[in-house]
Amino acid sequence: MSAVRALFLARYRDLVGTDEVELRVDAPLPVREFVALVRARGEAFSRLPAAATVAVNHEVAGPYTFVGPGDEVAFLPPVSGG
Amino acid sequence: MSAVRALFLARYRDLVGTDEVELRVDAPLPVREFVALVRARGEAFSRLPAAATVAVNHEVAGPYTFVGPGDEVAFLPPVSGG
Amino acid sequence: MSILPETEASVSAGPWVAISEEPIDPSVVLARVGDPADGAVLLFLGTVRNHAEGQHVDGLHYEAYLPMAEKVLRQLAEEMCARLGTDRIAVVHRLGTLEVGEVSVAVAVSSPHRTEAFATASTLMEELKRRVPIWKHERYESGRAAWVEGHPR
Amino acid sequence: MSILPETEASVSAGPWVAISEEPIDPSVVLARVGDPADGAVLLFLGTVRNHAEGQHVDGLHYEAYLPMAEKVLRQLAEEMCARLGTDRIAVVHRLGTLEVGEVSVAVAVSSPHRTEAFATASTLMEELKRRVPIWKHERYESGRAAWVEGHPR
Repeated sequence: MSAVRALFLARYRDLVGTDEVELRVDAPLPVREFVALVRARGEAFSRLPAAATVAVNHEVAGPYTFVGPGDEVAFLPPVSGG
Repeated sequence: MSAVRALFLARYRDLVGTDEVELRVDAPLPVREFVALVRARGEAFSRLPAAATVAVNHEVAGPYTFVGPGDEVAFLPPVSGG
Repeated sequence: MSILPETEASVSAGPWVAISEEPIDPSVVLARVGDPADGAVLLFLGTVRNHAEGQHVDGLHYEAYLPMAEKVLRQLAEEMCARLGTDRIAVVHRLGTLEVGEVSVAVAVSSPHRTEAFATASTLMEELKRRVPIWKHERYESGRAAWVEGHPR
Repeated sequence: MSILPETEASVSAGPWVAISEEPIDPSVVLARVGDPADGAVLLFLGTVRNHAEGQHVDGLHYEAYLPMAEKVLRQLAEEMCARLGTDRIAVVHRLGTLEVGEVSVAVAVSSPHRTEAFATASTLMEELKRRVPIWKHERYESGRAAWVEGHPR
């Protein structure tokens, strides 16, 4: 399988109108480019901040962390638990 | 009545062997002198520190606070509640 | 004949303060605070430890100079209420004989935000240990017993 | 065929960590900590306030990115245990719909002396609010509802 799952949490889910999409990715690419790919999917997706915090496989990732087939990338608004 | 009650708490009670004595005091005198009067009552009383903390009528008193007939003077070891 | 309105007595209850030989029930102390305006509730319990200064403790006894202890503890709780801006503080200190693990003191505070609740409970405990005339008499495994004076830490 | 001794599993239980839709019972969280060596027990409860940023709040909903939230909260509790030197920490966060006054988060810590208990519970809450992927969706009296992001204080 060559898909990456992109998840949208809380306000980001409301923003894009879905909680999950799958993107075909043939080779690993940096988070920064992956986010650009997601934002290019259409008007709703372009509302996501270009510098949104993302977690790759449940770990906060920097812009140059690599994302590849089978990974789960979550878009996380600033948290407000407690 | 011209008596002042002197109370001995916790370790000070064990030290002097009683929890209370009454002292005849005709005119008000400073705590400092009252403590000296108590310490002069005998060997057991002389074991009380000359600079022991005392409370006059449930309020911590300095050495020059006046003590007079009807007052209650308590000798308080360093506290250890909590 | 009273000219005060009947509701006068319930205007402000003040903090809840007690010194007692009865075992302390933490849930009762907790229930004395809390308000729909509060987002934070803090409960501190002091419990009897099985060791002190390298010695094994079997149990202990608390003695108070009761009229002064009650007065000072109430003054202290009122000072903390003034700082907090509400009366949602409860504090109770146990007297008498306690075994290891029993609760010797309980403090509950509620407030809109958590930082004030932490600061208030912490300062109240610090001042209680410094100002309230209560003394601890520890019984050691060795059979010895001794008054504790002051607070090494 | 196992070559591990049967007691292996009980060597260290670690902190008690939970994220759940069930209402939080403070006395259950409190019961997860405590030890004969401990002289201090601290319980912090976060509760739903009836106001936020000047608006009247009717209630709220908590959502988590669950697998990550559980992982981060456990890591955080383990970091605090390492600092404390024991595993006597319990933390639980509520999810789903909550009314004003309900408990959203509970933290319990016990330790030999009170300063570590206060510092640990306070730092744990601060880091939880900073790191754990959970979001609050507030419903206002006005009928409006909104995601809360970050912590103004």
